[in-house]
Amino acid sequence: MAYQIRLEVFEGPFDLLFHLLEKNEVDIYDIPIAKITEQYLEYISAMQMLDLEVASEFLVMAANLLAIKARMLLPKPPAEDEEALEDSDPRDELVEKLLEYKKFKVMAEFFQEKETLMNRVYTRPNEDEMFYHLFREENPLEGIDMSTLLKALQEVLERAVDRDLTGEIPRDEVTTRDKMKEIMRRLFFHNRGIAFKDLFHPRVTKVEVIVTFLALLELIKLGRIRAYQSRAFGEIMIYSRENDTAEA
Amino acid sequence: MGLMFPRETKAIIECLLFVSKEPLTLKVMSQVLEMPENEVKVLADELMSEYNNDRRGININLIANGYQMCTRPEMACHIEKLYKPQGTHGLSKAALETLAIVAYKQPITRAEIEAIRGVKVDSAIGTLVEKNLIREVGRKEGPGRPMLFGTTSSFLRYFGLQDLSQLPDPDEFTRRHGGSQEDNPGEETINGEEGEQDGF
Amino acid sequence: MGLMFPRETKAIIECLLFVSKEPLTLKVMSQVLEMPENEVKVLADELMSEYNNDRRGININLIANGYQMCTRPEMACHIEKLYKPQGTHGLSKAALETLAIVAYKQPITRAEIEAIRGVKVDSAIGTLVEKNLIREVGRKEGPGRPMLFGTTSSFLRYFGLQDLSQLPDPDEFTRRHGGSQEDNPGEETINGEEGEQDGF
Repeated sequence: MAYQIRLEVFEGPFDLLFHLLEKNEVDIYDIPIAKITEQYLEYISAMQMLDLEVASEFLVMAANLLAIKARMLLPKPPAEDEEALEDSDPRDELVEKLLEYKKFKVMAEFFQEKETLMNRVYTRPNEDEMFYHLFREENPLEGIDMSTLLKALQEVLERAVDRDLTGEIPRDEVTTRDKMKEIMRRLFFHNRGIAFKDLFHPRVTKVEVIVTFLALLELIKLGRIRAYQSRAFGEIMIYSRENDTAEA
Repeated sequence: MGLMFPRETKAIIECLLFVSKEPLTLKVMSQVLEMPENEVKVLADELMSEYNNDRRGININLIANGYQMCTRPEMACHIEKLYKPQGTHGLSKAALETLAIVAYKQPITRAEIEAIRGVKVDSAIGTLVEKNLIREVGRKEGPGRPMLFGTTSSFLRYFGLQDLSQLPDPDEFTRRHGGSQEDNPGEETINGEEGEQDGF
Repeated sequence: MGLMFPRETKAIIECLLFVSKEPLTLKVMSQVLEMPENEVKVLADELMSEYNNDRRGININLIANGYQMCTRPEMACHIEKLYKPQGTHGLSKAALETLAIVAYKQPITRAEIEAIRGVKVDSAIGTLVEKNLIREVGRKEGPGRPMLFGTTSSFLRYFGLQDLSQLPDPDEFTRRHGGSQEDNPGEETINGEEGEQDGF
């Protein structure tokens, strides 16, 4: 390309027309249609020269402008009816559309200002998870003694139904090791701890209760879990120490 | 609870605003506080003016019919030193113009928007719907029953508006801003306190 | 910047603490503010005592060598009201039946539930797991080692049960409520306060 043209990008034919009106500093109510049409067509041909695709809307507007220009050149009708003459200015429809468009073009600036302002305003980066630690039902005390734990065990045993007596599907022996794994896995999904008695379902077998209890003792000994009781005979909560974070 | 202990209740409101992700409506606060909305409003408004009249780092703004704690706009440069700016690119001119038309003319069809802008608006509408700033609000009676678009509550939040009635009067705004580029000086407020809209 | 404008600097510190999820150290703040650490410390400590001496909803605490905005501990119950899961409204009949079977027969496999209900229960199980009412509690020994399902502690919470032993005895319950409708016209309450379980 031998010469360079700085082509501005226009949102559409109205946008381009406004640009031309401003550049020529003309009154929108008295558009010098011949001059503006000429410049409009120049712009379009510049686009075509640069092999830019000219959207059909721009071409439709070009045709409109030419039509208006042609009508402006026609001899004026006899001046007997002044009002009819006023009304029939071929530019009226275009002007009306331009004014309507301009309203929103300006209001777009309002939204842009607000957008810029809000981009500089920050809110607190809250996430649901940030508050879950507040929701512990209990406010447990550390250092639970073995006798309370044993008492809780007795309670569970009393509730337990020995499945062997019911003659249902025989269950394989549970090993302490499996139970330890299961407890740790359950605790992994329960940051807020599990109630001791929730470790047992109502139809638990005696063997399973004992194995669970042994598994708990083993895990406490290994320092992998903590047990809390907020008050005597209160709920005993089991927490994983592996979830421990910098919680103060 | 309630007006008997206004100070403690205001502390609770402060705390709720602090932990909330979105603007908190009076309705939600009155449920949490188990207090009538009008009493909550008195205290929330008091808290808001305490915050906003004091040139603090945090403001409370009325956005999308709710109260929200936000940083004061002038603080942005400091926050951005702490966090890398997330590269918030604003909306394109086409999207802003389309949005302005939807905001003022809602409910409106695609064809009606195109008639005003003089160009196709498919991609602008796509962007705005995707960003949840506008949405389909119904169908227009008549041939083809075209979709009608309106703005969302995210739209209010995105632009920090309290509700649609806060949109400036176009003629007024045009008179002040149109053509001539005189800025309105003074401090930026989003909105809130004395109900005056400096920013417009 | 700095001690010449202590008020504005304190506002910046306030704003930085507000947007930060982690405790902010003096080092970081002094970098942002471009001020010596000891000067930042004076202002941060002032701000902290303003917050903490006033029984407000928000406190500033020293945690891990940094300053952090936190809610006052007594506020936890209110925050919980704001953030607590909304509960499960409208479990389908299929989901409800499946839930009842799991509650009374746990741990139980999908195939066993299907044997009882006589239909596929995949989607009901999906719903219940998603709503955190049941979960996998282990694997059954035997071919395919199928998953075993049991109820969760959320399940207990939703039904206002202390533990599973509080589940009413099915025979007892049937005698009182089943078949004849006299006891319980219309609305079925499973247990707990009436009305609460309408949706189930």
